[in-house]
Amino acid sequence: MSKVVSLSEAMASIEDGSHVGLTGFAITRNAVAAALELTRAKRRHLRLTQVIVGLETDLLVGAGCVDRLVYSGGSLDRFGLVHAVNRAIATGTLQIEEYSTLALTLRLAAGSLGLPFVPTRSMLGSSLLDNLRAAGEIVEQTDPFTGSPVLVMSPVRPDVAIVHADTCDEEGNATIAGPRWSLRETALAAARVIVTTERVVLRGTIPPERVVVPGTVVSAVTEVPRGASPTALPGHYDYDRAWLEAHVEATKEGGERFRRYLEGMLEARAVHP
Amino acid sequence: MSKVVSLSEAMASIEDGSHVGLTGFAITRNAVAAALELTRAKRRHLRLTQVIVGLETDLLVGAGCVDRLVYSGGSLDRFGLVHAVNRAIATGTLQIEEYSTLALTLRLAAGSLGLPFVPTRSMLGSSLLDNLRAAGEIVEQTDPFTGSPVLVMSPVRPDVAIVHADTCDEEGNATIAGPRWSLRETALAAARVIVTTERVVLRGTIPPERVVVPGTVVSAVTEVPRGASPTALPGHYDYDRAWLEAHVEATKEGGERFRRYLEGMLEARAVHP
Amino acid sequence: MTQASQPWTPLEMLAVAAAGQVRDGDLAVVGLGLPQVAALLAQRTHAPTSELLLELGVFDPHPTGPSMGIADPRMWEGAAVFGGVLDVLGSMLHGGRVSLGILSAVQVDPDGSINTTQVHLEDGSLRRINGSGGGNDIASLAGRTLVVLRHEPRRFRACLDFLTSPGRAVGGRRRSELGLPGEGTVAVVSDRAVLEVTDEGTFLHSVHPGEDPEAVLEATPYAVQVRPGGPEVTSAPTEEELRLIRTELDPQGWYTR
Amino acid sequence: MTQASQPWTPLEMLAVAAAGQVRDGDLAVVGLGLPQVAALLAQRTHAPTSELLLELGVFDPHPTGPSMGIADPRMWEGAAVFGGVLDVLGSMLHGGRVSLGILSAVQVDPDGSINTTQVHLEDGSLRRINGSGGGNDIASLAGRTLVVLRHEPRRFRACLDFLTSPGRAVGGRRRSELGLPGEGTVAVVSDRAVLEVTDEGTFLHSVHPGEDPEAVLEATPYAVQVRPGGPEVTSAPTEEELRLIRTELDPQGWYTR
Repeated sequence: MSKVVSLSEAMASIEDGSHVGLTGFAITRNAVAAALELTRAKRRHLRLTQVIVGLETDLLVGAGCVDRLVYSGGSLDRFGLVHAVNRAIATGTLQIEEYSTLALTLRLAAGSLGLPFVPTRSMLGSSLLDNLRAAGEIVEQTDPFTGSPVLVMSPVRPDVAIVHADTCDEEGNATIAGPRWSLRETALAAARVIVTTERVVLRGTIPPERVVVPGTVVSAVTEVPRGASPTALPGHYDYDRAWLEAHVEATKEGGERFRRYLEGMLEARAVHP
Repeated sequence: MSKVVSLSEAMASIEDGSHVGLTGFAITRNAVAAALELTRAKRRHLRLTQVIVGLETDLLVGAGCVDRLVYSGGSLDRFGLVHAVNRAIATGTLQIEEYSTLALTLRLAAGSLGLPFVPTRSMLGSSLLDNLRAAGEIVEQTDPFTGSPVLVMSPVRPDVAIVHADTCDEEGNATIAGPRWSLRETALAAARVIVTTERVVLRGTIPPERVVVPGTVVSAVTEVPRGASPTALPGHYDYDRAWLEAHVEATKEGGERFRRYLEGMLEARAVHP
Repeated sequence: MTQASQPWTPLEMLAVAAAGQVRDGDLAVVGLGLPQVAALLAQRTHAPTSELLLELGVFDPHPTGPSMGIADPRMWEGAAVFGGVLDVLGSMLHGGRVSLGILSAVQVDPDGSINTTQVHLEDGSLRRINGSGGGNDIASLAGRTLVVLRHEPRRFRACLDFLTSPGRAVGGRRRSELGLPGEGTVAVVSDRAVLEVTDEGTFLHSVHPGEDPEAVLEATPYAVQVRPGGPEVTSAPTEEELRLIRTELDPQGWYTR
Repeated sequence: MTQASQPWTPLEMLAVAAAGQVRDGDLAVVGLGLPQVAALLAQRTHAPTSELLLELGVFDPHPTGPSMGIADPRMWEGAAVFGGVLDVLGSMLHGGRVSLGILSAVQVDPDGSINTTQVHLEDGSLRRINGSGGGNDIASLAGRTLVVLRHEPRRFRACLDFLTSPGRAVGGRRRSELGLPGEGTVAVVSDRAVLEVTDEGTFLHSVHPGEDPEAVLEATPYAVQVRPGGPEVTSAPTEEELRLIRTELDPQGWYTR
């Protein structure tokens, strides 16, 4: 059963207020085309969960689509900070819940596996833990087997996750080259997954060992060549240095300058459905 | 740094009384050459952990190498039951700790990830749970987030795991074709891994996405073509029907008949170091 | 659909009746043996969008011939994904996505709980079988569970020798009290009848063509209720169903003869 | 080894001094920036069997040129394995296999705890930085941790603006009391000196060639002890080390100039 739809159709299934899991990492494999389509549709009050944020989240936050961000940090590597995210936090327009990379990935893995909770030894003694106590997603316990202090965290289950894949068959079985960071845990934790991909292929052409996101959890597939640009897609294209530098400048200044930059991006990447 | 050694050398590093994780599944990808080498060396008092047992475990138990088995069941699929294992349980010469497939895999995943414990909703209400209460590896708790009853299990960390891989580079980075059941969790839970493989290849020839067991955890690599036969190795060889049938007959009768069968197997598969 | 003109074996009838319980769109985890045959039969007939999962990590296989079980690579042919236990029994099943489990059993009780682990023989000895494998997980976590077994009186037990996998209740405690999601066992399909399992007990839903309801009840030595109007007669296998079983799914008759 | 005859930049000196803390055989998880350069430099010189891991799931990379950070595919060149966060920060780090973590910091305190999350500016506003990423995990779980930063007085704080990643103790509570494994921070390497961090406090272990110990202490506004005999002088970069930095590891000088 083919799940192939247009990008706008796929993104229209995400409602205002949805909890969205994103799966890019800093300057690589960001679902930029999908994020731009959400800003174009003026989606509002999103809650994002993403282990390491990068360009896609900085765009969505800068465009005012996001109320709350659950994350563990991030940047555009040496290109610069995620200024739109950082400014929104500093000025109080974005609520955040902040973890370590492992802790948030474990919460997503728990969501993926249906575990009622998951323990970790990370974050003990840190300001992260101090701030998280109020959010109600963490309980401090004693390990019943060793008696050591341990944190117990609730699972995360986004309404939908967005993945930009190298190839994907029409039923949603998707391949991912390079390291996979928390992509798989985020996808499988979500109630459903939207895949944008460089290329849609026929079922049966992907060796089953290579599939990273099983089509069983995918609700929509959209072919978007260069859908991760200006971030890098290993094996397909490099990051676009000039574009990333322009992003950092525009977000650093913010305001009108960012709006002009975003409009330019939306024009340059107009959707042809 | 090459980790390539002979089969007998690799197996000699496993001492009497070791806790060994095995990674075959019923009639497929059993580390038969490795198991035979352990019987040849008359290894004793082993503790085995294996999610689904098959030929390799039936051989080791039949040969008297094993004191304790932590598992979730198993058979030789339609060829028959694991008679050596079943007889040893029924006559009391083999102690067992019995889980469901998911529960034991989660315990191994916890061991792999360094989680102090892991919760599950499997096994609630079953005789498995009744029997496990005494083993001390399970605590019945209330989910701190929802108030539901839940089981909390300790992690498993074998001393060593044995994996039969399709290809493996000389540093231990190993590929596995076909489904991976609990192989990866078992390997990564163990303090170290011994890889037997159809073919040792040069570092750099395996695409990094294809590596299932990272060499970082591997202590020894041994090339053993047809090392899983008479069980199947997907993409390499089918199970050996006549041999599996002979195994079932020999183990069903047991005693002298099994000893003759095992000796025949050891002769047929003599090691050439 | 035309009724088959030729006779069928009791186990072919079982496979067809079990397949009839699969709904189009089901995401199903199936155990070794007859459950494989029943699920594939349903997929090839009335439930084309049902999807199969195998506990060892196989998604959506489309085998074209018979196999010796779920660990036989022949059974994985045409699969979409090779993952692991944590994908199928973890993310799909424990994660709440699996709508149907199909399990074979050595013994079943009135709540639909099953034993696949061990049997106490009359001489006091123990006969060990396969154990749980993923059976306990499937029965514990699937949306609904279908149990298949041969209709022999010794298999229908008020008290199981070992409760491997829970049904709708255990010892009078409902699944929700135990902490289990899902409905539990909804039907027990044998080679003679279909028993419907509900929170109000087991009902004789239908007897297979040619079976006498009284004889079936006699061969079922625990409380089975009959609804007003009596049991239905199970739909007989169609020619197409028998063709599929005999030429594609189980040509050697390993499971159905 | 011959001493370099040419001068070096303070950050080249930092990279060389940090590399000197890596032991052969170390399994190290490294953060973005100078930690990458230091770890690769050690591997190319005195620690050839040390192995690098990147939190996003990269095992044993052997990049041949510079990269913009850990998310830059150039940094993954020659890797043995592409896995995920759960492999590197889970199985390797949380699982107790990682012997060394190398982290850069915005602020450090006398216990070797660090801040990479946010700074309170004098005008009362908040400057957000990168956050934890895997930094908290590495500092919490590695066998020992190395912290690198520029030697500016505002970075050495008795009380951090945000304690992102714990050192040897937090608020007077030792790691074992907090439930943390490992030793914690063993050294803080700056562009002027190497501070040794112990359970008995921070010591000025060595000053870099040309630095005045008193001036370094003055630029370090928290209690730093000096052992009898005074601090050593850090070994100067060798020609080979400078060649590796300038021609292979950081030819553009992104990190070391």
